[in-house]
Amino acid sequence: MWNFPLVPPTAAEEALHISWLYWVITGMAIFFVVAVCAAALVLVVRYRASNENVNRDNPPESDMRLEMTWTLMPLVLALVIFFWAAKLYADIYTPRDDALEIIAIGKQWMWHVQHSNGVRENNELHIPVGRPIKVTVISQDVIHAFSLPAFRVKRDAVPGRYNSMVFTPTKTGKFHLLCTEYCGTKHSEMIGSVYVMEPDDYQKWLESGGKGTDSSSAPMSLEDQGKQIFTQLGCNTCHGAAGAAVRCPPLEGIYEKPIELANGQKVIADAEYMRESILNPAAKIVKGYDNLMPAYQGVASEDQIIKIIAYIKSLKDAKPAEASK
Amino acid sequence: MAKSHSTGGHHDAAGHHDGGHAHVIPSVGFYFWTLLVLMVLLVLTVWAGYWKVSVSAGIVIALTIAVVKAVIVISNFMNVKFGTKQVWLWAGAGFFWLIILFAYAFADYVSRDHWMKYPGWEQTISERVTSEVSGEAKEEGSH
Amino acid sequence: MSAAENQMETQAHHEKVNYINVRTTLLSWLVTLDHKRIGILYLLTVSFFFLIGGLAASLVRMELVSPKGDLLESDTYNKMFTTHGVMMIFFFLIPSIPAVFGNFLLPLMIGARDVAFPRLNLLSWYMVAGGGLLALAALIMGGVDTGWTFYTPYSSSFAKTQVALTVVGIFIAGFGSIFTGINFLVTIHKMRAPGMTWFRLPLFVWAMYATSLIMVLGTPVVAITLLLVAVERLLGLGIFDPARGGDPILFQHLFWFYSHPAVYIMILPSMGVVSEVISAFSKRRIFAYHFVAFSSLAIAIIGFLVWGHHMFSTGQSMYLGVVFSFITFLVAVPSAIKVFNWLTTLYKGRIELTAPMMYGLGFIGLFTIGGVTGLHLAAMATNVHLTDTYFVVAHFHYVMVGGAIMGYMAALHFWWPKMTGRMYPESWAKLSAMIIFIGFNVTFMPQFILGYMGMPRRYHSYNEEWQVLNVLSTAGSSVMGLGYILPLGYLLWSLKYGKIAPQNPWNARGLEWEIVDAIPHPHNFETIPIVTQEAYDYEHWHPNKPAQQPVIVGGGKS
Amino acid sequence: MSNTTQDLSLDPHGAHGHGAHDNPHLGEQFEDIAQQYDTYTVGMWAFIVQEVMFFGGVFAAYAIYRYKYLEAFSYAHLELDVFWGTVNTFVLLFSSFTMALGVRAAMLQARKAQIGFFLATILFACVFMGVKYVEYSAKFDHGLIPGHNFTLYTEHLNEVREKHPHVAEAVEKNPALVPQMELFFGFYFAMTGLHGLHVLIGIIVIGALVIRAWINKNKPLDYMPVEMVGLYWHLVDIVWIFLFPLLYLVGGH
Repeated sequence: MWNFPLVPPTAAEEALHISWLYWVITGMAIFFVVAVCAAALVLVVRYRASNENVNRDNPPESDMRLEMTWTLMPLVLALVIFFWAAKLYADIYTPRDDALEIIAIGKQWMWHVQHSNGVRENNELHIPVGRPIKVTVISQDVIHAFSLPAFRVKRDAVPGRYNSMVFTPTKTGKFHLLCTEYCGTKHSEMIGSVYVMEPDDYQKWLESGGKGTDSSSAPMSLEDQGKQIFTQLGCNTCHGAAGAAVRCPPLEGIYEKPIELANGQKVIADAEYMRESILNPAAKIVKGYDNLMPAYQGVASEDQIIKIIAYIKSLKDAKPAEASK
Repeated sequence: MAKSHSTGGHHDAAGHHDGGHAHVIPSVGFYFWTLLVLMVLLVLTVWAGYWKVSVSAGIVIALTIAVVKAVIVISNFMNVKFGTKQVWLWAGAGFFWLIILFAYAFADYVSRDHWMKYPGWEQTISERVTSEVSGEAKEEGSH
Repeated sequence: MSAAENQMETQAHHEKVNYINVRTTLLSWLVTLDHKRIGILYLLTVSFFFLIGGLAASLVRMELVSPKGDLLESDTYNKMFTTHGVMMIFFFLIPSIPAVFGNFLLPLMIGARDVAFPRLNLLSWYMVAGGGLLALAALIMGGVDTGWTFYTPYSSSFAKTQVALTVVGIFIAGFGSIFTGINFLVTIHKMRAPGMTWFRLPLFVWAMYATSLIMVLGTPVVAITLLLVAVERLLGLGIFDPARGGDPILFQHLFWFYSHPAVYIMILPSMGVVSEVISAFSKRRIFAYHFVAFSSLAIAIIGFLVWGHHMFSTGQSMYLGVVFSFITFLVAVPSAIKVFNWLTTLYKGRIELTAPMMYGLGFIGLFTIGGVTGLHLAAMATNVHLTDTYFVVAHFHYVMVGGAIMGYMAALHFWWPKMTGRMYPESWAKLSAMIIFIGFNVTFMPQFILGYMGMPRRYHSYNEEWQVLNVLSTAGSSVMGLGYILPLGYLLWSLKYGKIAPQNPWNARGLEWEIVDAIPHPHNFETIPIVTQEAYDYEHWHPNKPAQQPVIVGGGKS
Repeated sequence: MSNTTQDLSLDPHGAHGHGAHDNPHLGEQFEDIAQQYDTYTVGMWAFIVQEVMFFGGVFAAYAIYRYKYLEAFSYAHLELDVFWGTVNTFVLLFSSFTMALGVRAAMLQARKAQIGFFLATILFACVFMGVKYVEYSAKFDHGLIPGHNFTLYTEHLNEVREKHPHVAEAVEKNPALVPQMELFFGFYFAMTGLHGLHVLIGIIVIGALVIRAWINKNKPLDYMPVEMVGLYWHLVDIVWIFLFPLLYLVGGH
């Protein structure tokens, strides 16, 4: 009964930073609350109407120096906290390349997690300790939020767009995975667990195809599955065939590289761009090409899109096909 | 004594009215000329709609003419021209507040995606794009 | 004049015409144009909605006693917290102080016979009451389960409950609130008595001015937004539906453009009340009047520029997020100024710890906690961890219940004698103030801890390790509930059995206390007073020489 | 042009009859007619601020989608008829003119002229609504009703091809434009519908003023309600001044 926690586990580098920030603000908060309450108490007792033995002469009407003090003091403190917190936020929610990529799809009412080697799991997330993890979230229906209190990170899973966060687990163990954006009837059952494992264990777990998850056999890697879907949906008839580059831009090596569009605009060919270009290819046509590709809106699921993008990403380091020359 | 009897003297400047209550009644001609100017602007609006300009330029032109028309209606038809300072203030307040809503909401949509693509807030977006694109060009050139 | 004579005279006043006894039929109340009667109508209405919202809250807390969702079905639970939120926010907190006390007091405080537009005022009441009844009808016809925030696309495309009806109810009540705001703004601008300059206005009036600004500038935006949600449900518009090319985040922008400032609609009037109460029971001019007055305006205006801090985890633009976070920190400054100035007002005062004063001091304590925990949420990095958890729930309850409702209770006890002509039993009132204060802290302090541990809000079932704190919270809420039932009892009791209230029971300053009538005359003032000084003239106050002779003539003699 | 300045106070005892409410037009809560006038004017302007924010919310949403779906919106607006839009703008501007003259007549207590101008205003407003009816039913026939019957760009694409071949071509290449164009028409109906509702309310209120003037033909009347309704009517005009180019014109032809 009396053995219950009052703080969440601190299981990531980011969690440590945020905890520091949290407790500093909390310290300030407690200081102000105690100061205000104590001052009120002392003043109420001392200047109670029945106490005639107290000097009430010349009560001040206002005092500019005092006002400036308690205007500027909170302002300066607030600014310090602001910069600290904003910097920390930028570090965690800016995508980076060196992290292990994991994709989570939210749907009413479960989390569907996809590892880069193709292992899938539902309402569970297995990750190795000591390595930056980038979780990208998206939703299939309503807005959910992917919350990992032990790591102090959270991101809304918004339908139609990717959001991501980066954290580096420092402790092994089992932690909560929660949905924090209200999403309907079984909102409170949209929960799961995060298992942080030693890198070796994680490797074994991956190779076993995620024991204890819904996939029984050793899975194909995400890129391989992507390649399969690439064929299934007929993408390869244009993008894969020899001389394809005449009709469509080469996919090799374009991932996260800047490209120029037909209208002269320059964009980075990142996951968000790829997703849009699969669902609605005409939106951003690469310079020098015609709008020939059919739209896959309603054809490709979020799950399939993720795999196709993984496949295209695997072509990242390949040299652009020489066919165009 | 804090307050005293009101004996019905002239009100001081506290709250009741900003000066006199004599009202300007504009002449029929004034309204007529206003209408004429609005009609000319209407023709201009429609004509401008057929100019061969980019969509954004078209929006700027159309909105500029619309703002001029609105200001004329507000000042002449709605008699703000002859109104008290407070009426001026109210007439401006709504539009000013609307600009806040527009500015913030738009700022999100214009800058939202850039963040995801260009990490690092010390570098401006355009710098980043040009450096990466030109870097790419150089690489290709060296091949 | 001796105190006894004074008393006799006050009793005589009770037989005079006042706004209550001038007409007594039910119809005379339903078609009244008297701002004081409309204030009373609002008092009854919001009390009713408070009761509904409170019942829903107690069901929610009961469910959370055990980690498994065993008391209510999950859908029922979702409908209950939605009912709680919708009723409390749109039909209790937003109309509470502005519509009840603003209506009753504003014209009295500035020396006017009524608000600028009495018919519009009555219409506002019908709109708020009617809108509330529509929302209630939606509850009876199956309920709503979207949460009071109505986030799209859940509310627009997925929820199968009575969203449209509720939203229309809120829309109608919203226009009631807009009309109240317009009425107050114009009343303050144009109806002040001669000599009642801007810097002689009571601070409550300043607070009402700031509140009304928000009502007029913000409410229309949420009205149109909710209307679009209803239209989307009924006609399939698609503006907020990602499946049809819409953007669900746009809804959040438009929604919070109003709904963040709406928090200040709730808290600013309470701050105004506390300024009045602290000054009256310290028998001191409020310290640094100008700073307190302008901080209200500053909060109202800056409060419009911070709505994005509700959206740090949605993937809104990082640049914009930084700006929103920065401005959010700026709001802390005027709030801090107010708290420090109230404290300094106590210094060298002559403090009487009456029931309204206890509520007022309670407000300062609880609002301070609510305010400083706002820093955790203004800071971007901690915000993301805490958002949508019980930390946020605790934070806004400290502001809205600890702040706004404590202020409301302070106002109710402070002006009760003026409204009803009766005194309530003081010791019972003090007891209930204490019970509410303790019960409140026991309810919501554990929720800060739960939130930091990550317990999400709107959870029907939860992890077992969070049970102890949840049980504590539920226990606290039943204590708090008792604290709210007590006033219902003794205030009703006082209507019949309470001591007849003297004309100025607190020896307070301000026009509303200085009219000769204990209960105001239907027209407030026979002749409009000429004001020569501000409302906090306690300089010549002496304990044995109660209130200077009332000088503002009303009720029949001049 | 010569503007006349005139004391319009209807208070027979001059401006400052305190407590003496012998002016039948003076509200009980006011001290004198000047205060009442100022109060009503400021109140009406505060209401206009409210209206600006109300329309502003949907304008902001429209602006954002115009930015997001630049291409689709530029195609979709071609289905709106600039001719009828221009006619309606003309009609509304003219009705604002007759409204202003009506208010002027009311101030001068020229009852017949006031009734005439107001009837003209109502007539123009009805013409506006009639044109809107024509436009709406055309949209309905063409399958441009979002959510229910949005088939122009799918089933009846050939109709589009006749008038705007480049649009048909673009839609064929990129069917994803269709839901975006649907969104445009969603905004079109939401915005013009909301505006039309305001016109309708205007007609009713102006009608009430005509009846009021008719009944009290020979009595001096308080012109304040007239002036307030005038302000409202001009606001309705201003909203249309923005709606017309943003919906009908911007995006090229």
